[in-house]
Formats: sequence, C-alpha cells, structure tokens
Amino acid sequence: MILDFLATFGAQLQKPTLAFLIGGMVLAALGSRFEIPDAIYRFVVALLLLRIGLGAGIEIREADLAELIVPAILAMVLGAGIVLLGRFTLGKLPGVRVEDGVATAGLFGAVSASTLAAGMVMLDAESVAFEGWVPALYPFMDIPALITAIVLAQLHRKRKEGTEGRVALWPIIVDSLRGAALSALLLGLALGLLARPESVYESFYDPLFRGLLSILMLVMGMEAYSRLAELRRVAHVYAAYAVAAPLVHGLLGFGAGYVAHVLTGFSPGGAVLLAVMAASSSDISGPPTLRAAIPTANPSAYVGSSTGIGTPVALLSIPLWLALAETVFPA
Amino acid sequence: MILDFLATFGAQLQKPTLAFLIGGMVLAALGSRFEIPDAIYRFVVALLLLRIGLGAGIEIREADLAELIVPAILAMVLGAGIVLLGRFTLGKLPGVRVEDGVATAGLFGAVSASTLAAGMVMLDAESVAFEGWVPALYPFMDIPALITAIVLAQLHRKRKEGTEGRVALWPIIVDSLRGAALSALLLGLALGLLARPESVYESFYDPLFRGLLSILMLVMGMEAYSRLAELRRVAHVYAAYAVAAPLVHGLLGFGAGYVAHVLTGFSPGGAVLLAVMAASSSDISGPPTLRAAIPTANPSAYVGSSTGIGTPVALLSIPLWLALAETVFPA
Amino acid sequence: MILDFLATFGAQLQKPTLAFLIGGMVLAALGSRFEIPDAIYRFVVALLLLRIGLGAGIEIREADLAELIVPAILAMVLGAGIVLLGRFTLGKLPGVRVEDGVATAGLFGAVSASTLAAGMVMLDAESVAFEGWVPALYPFMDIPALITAIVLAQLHRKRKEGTEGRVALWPIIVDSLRGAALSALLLGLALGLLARPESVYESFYDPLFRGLLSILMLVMGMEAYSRLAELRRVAHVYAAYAVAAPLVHGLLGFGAGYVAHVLTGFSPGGAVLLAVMAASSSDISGPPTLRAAIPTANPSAYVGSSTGIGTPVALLSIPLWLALAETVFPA
Amino acid sequence: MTTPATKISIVAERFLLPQIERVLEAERVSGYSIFPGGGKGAHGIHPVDGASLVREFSIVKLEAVILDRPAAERIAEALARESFQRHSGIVWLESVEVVRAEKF
Amino acid sequence: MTTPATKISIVAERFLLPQIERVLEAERVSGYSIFPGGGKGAHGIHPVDGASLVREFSIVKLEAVILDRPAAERIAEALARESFQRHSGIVWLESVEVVRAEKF
Amino acid sequence: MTTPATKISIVAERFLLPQIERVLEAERVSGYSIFPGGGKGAHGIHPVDGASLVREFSIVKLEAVILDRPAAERIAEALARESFQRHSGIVWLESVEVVRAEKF
Ligand SMILES: Nc1ncnc2c1ncn2[C@@H]1O[C@H](COP(=O)(O)O)[C@@H](O)[C@H]1O
Ligand SMILES: Nc1ncnc2c1ncn2[C@@H]1O[C@H](COP(=O)(O)O)[C@@H](O)[C@H]1O
Ligand SMILES: Nc1ncnc2c1ncn2[C@@H]1O[C@H](COP(=O)(O)O)[C@@H](O)[C@H]1O
Ligand code: NA
Ligand code: NA
Ligand code: NA
Repeated sequence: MILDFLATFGAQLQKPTLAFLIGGMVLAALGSRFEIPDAIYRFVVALLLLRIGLGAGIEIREADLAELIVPAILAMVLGAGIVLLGRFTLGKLPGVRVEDGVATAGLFGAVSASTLAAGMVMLDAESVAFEGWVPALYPFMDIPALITAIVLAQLHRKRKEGTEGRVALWPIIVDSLRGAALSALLLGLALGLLARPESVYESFYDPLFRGLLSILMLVMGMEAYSRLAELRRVAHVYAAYAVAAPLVHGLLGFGAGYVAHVLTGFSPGGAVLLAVMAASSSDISGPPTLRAAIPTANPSAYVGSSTGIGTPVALLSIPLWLALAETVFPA
Repeated sequence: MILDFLATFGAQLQKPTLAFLIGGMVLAALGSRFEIPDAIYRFVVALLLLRIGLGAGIEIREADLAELIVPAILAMVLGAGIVLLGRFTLGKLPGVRVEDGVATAGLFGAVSASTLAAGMVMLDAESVAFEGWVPALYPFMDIPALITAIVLAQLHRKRKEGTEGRVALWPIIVDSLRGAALSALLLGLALGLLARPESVYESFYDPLFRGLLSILMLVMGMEAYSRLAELRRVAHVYAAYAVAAPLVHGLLGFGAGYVAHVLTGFSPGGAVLLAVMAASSSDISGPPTLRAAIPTANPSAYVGSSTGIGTPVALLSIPLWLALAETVFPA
Repeated sequence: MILDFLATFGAQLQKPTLAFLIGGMVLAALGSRFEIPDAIYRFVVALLLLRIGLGAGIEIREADLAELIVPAILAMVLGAGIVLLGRFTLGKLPGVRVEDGVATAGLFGAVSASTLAAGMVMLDAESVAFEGWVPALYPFMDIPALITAIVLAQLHRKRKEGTEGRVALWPIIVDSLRGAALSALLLGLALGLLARPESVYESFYDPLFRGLLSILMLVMGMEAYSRLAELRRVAHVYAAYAVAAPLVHGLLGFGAGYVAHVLTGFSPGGAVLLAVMAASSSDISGPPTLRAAIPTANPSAYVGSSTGIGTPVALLSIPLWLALAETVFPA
Repeated sequence: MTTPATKISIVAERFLLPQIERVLEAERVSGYSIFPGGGKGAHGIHPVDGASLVREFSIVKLEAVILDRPAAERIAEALARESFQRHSGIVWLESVEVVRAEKF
Repeated sequence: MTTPATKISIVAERFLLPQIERVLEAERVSGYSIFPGGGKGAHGIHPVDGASLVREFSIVKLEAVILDRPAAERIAEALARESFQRHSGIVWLESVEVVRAEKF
Repeated sequence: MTTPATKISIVAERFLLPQIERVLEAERVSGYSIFPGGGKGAHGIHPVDGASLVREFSIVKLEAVILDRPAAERIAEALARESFQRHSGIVWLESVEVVRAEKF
C-alpha cells in the first residue's frame, strides 16, 4: 500500500499544479533571473479569487443554506483551534518568543487562496465532486484564525505590561474584509449570488483558472525558495513546526469534514477541501494583517515558516487528502 | 408596461456588465483595498479597442460603403450638436463658468469606449443584430465633439481677451488620432480592413472580449465612486446635467438611428448602438485632450461629471435603448 | 513564378503575424502614443517561451533522441558559423570597428524567440508539419553564437593589449542559461519532459499562443521603427548587412535542414524552422549578454541593426522559406 | 525668487503608509508624493518590479516638501519614535529651494 | 573630484511632460530622468500603481541635474510661470555634487 | 537629533546594477533603494513604463544614504572610473540629515 501511495504521489507531482511549484523552486535555486511582473501576479491572484467567489456564489443560490451551517461552524472552530494549538505547541518549544509563536500559529490557522485554488483544480482533475459552495468557507476559517492570533498577542502584551482593557474585535474583522484578497472573494460571491454572471464565468473566469494557477504556482515556488534562506536565520523549531503543522492540520480538517459527512452528508470532496484549507497557511493576506497588528513579532520567523515551508508542504500534501478520501469514503 | 420595464431593468442589472460596474462602486464605497494594477487596466482597454476595431474592419470589407455615409454624417452631427446643446444649456445654469461648461459638454458629446463595448456585449447577449461596422462610427462622433468644445473655448477666450485669429483644427484632429485609444481602434480597423486577422480575432480577441469588459467595469465602478466625492466640491448643476444628459443624448442618438433606419435601412441594433454612443461620455481619451486644450477649465467639474455620474448613467441606460428598440421597431 | 511568389507574399503579409508587425511600425511612424505596458510585454514573452518549451518537451518524451542529434549539431555549427562569417564580412567593410562587428555578428547568429514563435504560428496556419522538438534547438544555436562572439571579442582585446590567458566559457554559458528567456524556455522543456502538463498546455498556453504573439508583434514593430532612427547615426554598412544577413543565414539554415532531411529524414517544416532560427537575430536576450561582455562595442550599432532591421527582415522572410520548402521538398 | 524649504524622504514598506500619512496630516502637510521601488537593507532584498508576494511589504519612497523646517523635524522624530522603532524604514531630511512657495 | 551642480525636481501630471520637456530643451539640458508615482495634494489622491483611468493624469517626477545654476533657476521660473500657473505640480531645486562633470 | 549624512544617487541602465552593488558592498553600505523609471540623455529616450524590449536596458535610480562621507566619495569615484567610463549613467552626491543614525 505504501508503494502504491508513493506511485500515486509521484504521479501527482507530475500534475501541472505541483510541477509548476517545483519548477519555480528549481528556477530560484539555480539563480535564474526569470520573474513574473508584479502587476501580473496581483492580477492573477485577483482573477483566481474572483473565480472562486463567483463559482461558490452561483452554487450557493441553489444550495440549501442549512447544509452550510455545520461546515461553516466547523471551519470557524478549526481556524481558531489551530491557532490555539499552535500557540501552545510553539510556546513549549525552545527559542520561540511568544509573539513570534502566536503570529506563526496565526498564519497556519489562516487560509491560503493559492493552496485552496490548487486543491480545487486537483479535485477537478480527479473528477472528485464537492459542493460548489465549499470554497466560500474560506473566510469562516481565515478570519477567526487571524483574530485569535491578534487577541492572544494583545492578551500577552497586556499581561506583560500589566495593563487592562478589552480587545476590539470589530476593527480587525472589518480590516480583514477590506483587504484585497477577501474583497475579491466576497465580490465574486456577491456577484455569483445576486447577479447572473454565468456567461462571463463560463467564458472567461473558469477557462483561465487552471492556466493562471500554473503561473501563481511558479511565483509561489520562487518565493518559497527565497524565504527558506531567511528562515535559516531563526530558530530551527520553526522549520520543524512548518513541516509538521500542515499535515496535522490537514488531518484535523479532514476529520472535521468526516464529522460533517456523518452529520449532514457533506461530500468526500468537501472533506478534502476542508483538509486543504486547514493544512494551508496564509501567504498573501495574512502576513500584512499580522504585521500591522503584532508589530513586535519577527516576520522572518512567521512569514518564512509559512511561505518558505508551510505552503509547499500544504500543496504537496493535497494528494494525501485525496488518497485518504479514497480510502475512508467507499465509492 | 412600467412594471414590465422595471422587471426587465432589474434583470439587466444582473447581467455581468452592469453587475460588475455596481460591484466596483460598492467595493469603493466600502473602503476595500482591492485594486486592478494600472498595467492591466491599460492593456484591457487596448485589447477591447483592438477588438472593436478588428471586428468593425473585418465587416467593413464586405459592407456597401454607401450604407455607411448616412450614419457617419449623423454621428458627426450628433457629436457636434450635443456639445452645442450642452454649452448653451450649461451656460444658462447658475454657477457654471463658460470654460467649465464647454469642457463638460465636450466630454458628454464625445464617446466612451467602455460604454460602447458594454453596449456591444449587451446586444450580443440579447441576440440583437447590428451592422458590424457600427462601432467604427466612434471617431465620427468623438472627434467632432472634442473639436467643437475646443473651438467654443477658444472663441470664448478670444472674445474675452479681444484678440483675433483663426482656430487651427488640424492639429487637434491629429492629436486626437494619435491618442492611445483612437490609435488602437484605428489600428484594429486598418488590420481588419487590409489584412486577414480572422484567425487571431476569433481565437483571442473576441473570446476575451466579455471577460475583459467585466474587469473594465470593475475599474469604472471604483473610479466612478471616487470621482463622486470630487464632484461634491463643484456646483450641483453639474450633477443634474450629468444625470439628465445621457438620457437626452441617448434619445437623440436613438432618433438619429431611426432616421437612418427609414432612410437607408439601418438596423435596430445599430440604432441602439448609436444611442449608446451618444449617451456615453468620454472618460479615458477625452479628458486629457480637453485638459491640455482648455487649461482654464476645472477638471473636477468635467471629469467628475463624466466619470462620476455620466458613465454609470450611460451604462445603466443601455437597457432603456434596448427596450425602446423592441417597442419602436416591430420584430 | 515570381508573380506567383509576389502574390503569395502579399497574402502572407495579410496574415495576422506580419500584419501586426507592420501595424506596429506604422503606429510608431505616425507618432501614436499607443503603448503596451512593460509588465504585459514581459509576461507575454514569458508565456510564449513557456509555451514553446512545454510543447517541445511534451514531444521530446516520445521522440527518438537519436533523431535529435544531427539537427542539434547542425544548429550549433550554424550559430557559431554565422558569427564567424559575419565577423569577417563586417571586418572587411569600411567604418566598422572590430568590437561592433563582432557584437553585430553575435546577435545575428543568435536566435530571436519572437521570430521563432512567428515561424511556428505561420507553419501551423499553413498546416506544414514539423517535429515537435525542433523549437528546442533554439539554445543549441543561440548559446554557441553568443559564446563565439564573446570569445572573438576577447581574443581581439588580448591581441590589441598584448595580454595572454584563456577565455572562460563556462560562466558565459551559465549566465545565458540563467537569463529570463532561456530560463523560461528550459523550464517549459523540463516540465514538458518530466511532468504531465498536457491539460494546462492545451487549455491555456497553446490557445493563447497566437493571440499573444500578435501583441508581441505590435511591440516588435513599434520598437523596430524607433531603433531605425538610432541606426541612422552609425555607418550605413550595418543597414546593408542587416538586410542581407537574414536572407543569407536563412538560406544556410534551410540548407542545413535539407542536409538533415537527407541524412535523418528531418521534416520539411523542421527545415523551415531551422531557416527561421538562423535568419532571426536576437533582440531580447542577446543584447544584454553582449553589452555586459563586450562593453566597448556600441549598442546603437548592433542593437539597431538587429532590432531595427534584422528582426523585421527575418519575420518578413518567413514566407520565403515556406515557399522554398514547397519547391524543394516534393509533397 | 526661490524660498528655502525642507524635503523629508521616507523609505518604508507600503503597509506603513497609513501610519506615516497620519503623522504628516497631524502636521498639516499640504501634499506628498509616493514612488514604488525596491531595495536592500537589514531585512534582505525587496524586488524592484518582480512579483512581491505580499504587496504591502513592497518598498515605497514618500517625499514631502515642507516650508516649515521645525515641522519637518517633528515629523522625522515622530516617525523614528513611533513607526520605525519596530518596523524597518529610513527617514532623511534635505534642504531644498522651492518656487511658488504659496503652493506649500 | 566632485563638481557642484543643481538638481531640479518637478512633480506633475504626466500630460504636462511635453510642455516641461520643451522648457528643458530650450535651456539645452543634456538629460533628465522620469519616475512614475502617485501622491496627494490640493487636487486629491493619485493612486501609486492601481489603475488610474486617465494615464495622462498620473503623477511623475522628473529630475534633471544641471551644472549651470542660473539655467536651473530660469527653468524653475519658466515652469512656475507657464505650466504651473494653471495646472497642479511642484518644482524644487537642490544643491548636489556630480562626478564626471563632462557628462552634463 | 539629526545626523549629517551623504546620499549617493546613481541613474543607470538596469544591467549595471550587479556591478554597482559590488562597489557598494565593497564599502560596506548597509542598504540602498532602487526605483524604476525612464529618461532621456545622450543615448536617446528610455520609455517610462511602456514596453522596453530589453528589460536590462531600462533606467533605474539607486539611492544609498551613507554616514561616512569619504566612503560616498570613494563609491562615486569608483563608479565613474569603472562602470560609467564605458556605459551611460550619472552619479551625484547630496548632503542630507538622517534620524536614527544607528540604522546606517
Ligand atoms: N542606507 C540606506 N539607503 C537607502 N535606502 C535604504 C538604506 N537602508 C535601507 N534602505 C531601504 O529601506 C528598506 C528597508 O530597510 P531594512 O529595514 O534595513 O531592510 C530597504 O529595502 C531599502 O529600500
Ligand atoms: N508638498 C509636496 N511635497 C511633495 N509632493 C507634492 C507636494 N504637493 C503636491 N505634491 C505632488 O504633486 C501632485 C499634485 O499636487 P496638487 O496639485 O496639490 O494636487 C500631488 O499628487 C503630489 O504627488
Ligand atoms: N543630466 C541628467 N539629469 C538626470 N538624469 C540624467 C541626466 N543625464 C542622463 N540622465 C539619465 O541617465 C540615462 C542615461 O543617460 P545617457 O547615457 O546620457 O543616455 C538617461 O536616460 C537619464 O535617465
Ligand atoms: Na490553515
Ligand atoms: Na456622447
Ligand atoms: Na540567427
């Protein structure tokens, strides 16, 4: 069975998504001067998020909203729970400052749009179905994770400085929602839900999805390699955490998906996507939020862990959740 | 019938084009940090204009050029006439400086490429046919409008300063044609007319048309919202003019299209596009031309009126001309 | 037969590729302010090179590698040979400094990715088949040409300055391979060879190929026109060389293709592409390599010759090799 | 015809802009310009126009020309104290001469 | 080894560039550099790299290093008088030192 | 509160950056910023943000603020001698004042 898995895994690495990721890493490692212009990268991210939102919004129109409740609550619990888990795990490890640990746990609790998109494309390639609204769970996991991290950091500071006072949650939520990434996703969702964007979705956003993702994977690969160098300057435990966390979190996400399957008939594909989101760590929208909110944390530690290791591991573990789903959910 | 119209109008708002426009406005109103990179925006505009030109050029090859003459003359009359009308209407309103009124009328007489593209996509979505060369009427309406405005402004200055001398038209025309927007349109036209770009037109420019327009609509919506703020600093009559003018001009354009229909059998879809062009006001290529040529006019007034109100109203009124065409032209 | 050829040539000029090139030149000549944003241009080049690499890589998987050896050796001989030929031809011409002549010959020996892409699209349009791996010959011709030029320049300097010492080849090769253009091509090749990118190749890279090439042709046309002005400042012999060289080199390339046809059954389409590569001169990746390696050469001379004349002539001569193939290789 | 003035230049990551703008507004600065770029410093390399994964971490330079020299110094000190204690970024002042002093 | 010179900096909307270039050419300025950017001033905000609907209204900074100080002042005054009377934009001068004075 | 320093500005084509960076590193410069742009000079026009066929030939400005004035002069002279003998590009120095001098 392990041989079987390795063969499947090898085949998955050849799939465009992962192959472009690895290609980007190799380019960077070889010192290539190849670059994707920043304007293109930002547009690719915007299109992917609009596409994810539009797709989910169109599906939600026909969905039974009651179905959504259980997975949404599970996503919120996962987001916040992963951060709490990470904060106490990292807190026990040597050489980790509390703020750095909290910020790192925050990013690993939050969600990566690129990893989610990769998961969707890989499910499609395997023809594994999922409820079209599952990608809309993204903010339900992402925002609670970031909030939990920020609150933990503020509690820590208050304890250290001996000050009192409540932590204001609402501004953090609003600020998250106004960020470029969540705005694009929510705009897509709203348009999918309230308008009839099917024609443009089918003729533009959806056909370009896979190709644009390959570009994004190139960028993520190049960036991951260059972050690795930075990570070398901080304690090694970050690297260890960054390798293990996506796997543990993915399992937790998969477990939550299984629970939802038993409770509400959540699809196997949905469980895989929940695992992918839980395993993923935020590289694009989480870092600036945490950097502004936890200025005392060292970005080399948390951005390095997430972008340098967390994201590649999360991407490479997608085939794992697919294989798990095949084993756990009988066809 | 009004209820009927409202229902149709509601349905039209859900069409991708208008929905993305409104989405852009809402994003800006909510303070989102979402942005389309400038390089992308400029490329989208270039592709749309190349596409419009190519499509028209390919059609003109097969068209009976005599058919074109009447609509082209009507377009020129509309362009210049709308500016004269606007100059005297605005001239009678309180708090409007002559230069500002002239520049505002100039933009409303000129044509918006994005509104024209939206009109084309909405006609296609409704399967309303039009002569393929109609979009080529754009410069016939646009240039006379801008020239009329510049000449009116120069006459006003000469009268005020008591100087004499003729106004040079040719440099204004050449400068308009060299602008990025008209250049792209005319390049497309020339290639469509003289070369055989069908393969690339059908495999690239045409399929991307609708999707790219949705991106452009997002940008137009965000920009409209931010221009509204600026408009608040100038006299209210600009807002009133900017709401009413697209409707009046659209009716004039539709009327002209009807005349052409009677005279030369111009298609109902062509009349709708003529109304759309007349209703539209220039946001991309007109403003810099007028700003350089009428430096004493206040851009907050005319750019604010056109981009902040004129364009959204013109876009939202496209369903009106469609409905009118259904009523006026029996199937 | 000449009339026949002229008619065919006229028809070829109407093909999108050449028509967009000429369109770009005309725009620039008329002083248009139309521009393609730099970020877009660079992305277009990257996508085209990835596409060329992916396509070739996918084909090489199934190819008999032995087939590749003869054309690859011929490509290397052509690359180096054209530079030697050019160096001595230009060396005999009046007003040509040795360094300038060597750099010019270097660019004309090297390969232009845009010309190669244009050749591929034009072969496809004519349904002329070629071995899918032929575009992978690009680096086999490009790198030897640049190396030959650099070595010739260094030998010249050593002779002049009377110094001794060997020329280090390896750093030049590594630096070439790390350049953005060859990196993209080789990344595509590696992915095509080692991964299974067929899905994304067929849904994204290949369908966009022709359209993106039309954009690139616009840029090349505008750039060619503006380089012509610069070329006027250097000796006229450069212009003469730049007109003649693509034709001579194309013939040499075609001849080499014919030899390969006889020896190994190389396809007629492959011979045309070999002619196209030999006729082409490097505009994107060659100039910075030579500029850094031969700082005493005057870029107005060699960049002007290559981009201002060499590339347009090479592009316009593609129909020639097509016509030649039809004559030489009986159907 | 020229009036002496002070130009304050700030190089920082983009996400600090709102904070910097608040400091400038508190001193009633009439205008400023922003230029995107990249750079190298204690925190490694920021790409110039290649993709920077997090846009908010890309480098910008802000320049404000101010007639009131003490205000420029107050701004520089406020920034050094508040923003650049914890975040990377540099600030410097230059003496310049402006025309049309009434614009500032 | 260094030669004193004057740097003239001009921040303006892009459509003024041809006009500015004419003024520079009239004083036989040997070269200048242009940097795209954004900013805030009396006429509101210009985005830094988000879409600006009208490209000609986006902000650029032009810098020219000039050996001849009086020429720099003449340029500044000509611009203040001709272009910046009616249009937004600011101009300032700085004292700099150049190497390779023969380049200018 | 401010410390005098020297800003060295270099305008050059992008392909010279590695060479320039080597000179800066040899003088242990702690950081520098780079801004993309365009310009006009003896070698004609470089577009500001339109496509430049060869990216390595587009114009950038590099700015480094340095506390050590003689080092700044050594850098300027090294560049003038090594890079800008054969390639286009200009270098100038300006006197500035920095806050947080320990950053440099
Ligand atoms: N001495 C310097 N001169 C100019 N720019 C600098 C200097 N030091 C730092 N910077 C800029 O400030 C950014 C952040 O600096 P750092 O926090 O040292 O990494 C760098 O990426 C540079 O763009
Ligand atoms: N005091 C200032 N310092 C630096 N840049 C300025 C200043 N005032 C205006 N600007 C720039 O000039 C542009 C036009 O200014 P304004 O006409 O005041 O809106 C602004 O968008 C800024 O980029
Ligand atoms: N006097 C100057 N002031 C500012 N920038 C200059 C000056 N001269 C040249 N440059 C810049 O340096 C680049 C190369 O100069 P050149 O080698 O003279 O063409 C130009 O494109 C400009 O960006
Ligand atoms: Na997660
Ligand atoms: Na109009
Ligand atoms: Na060649």
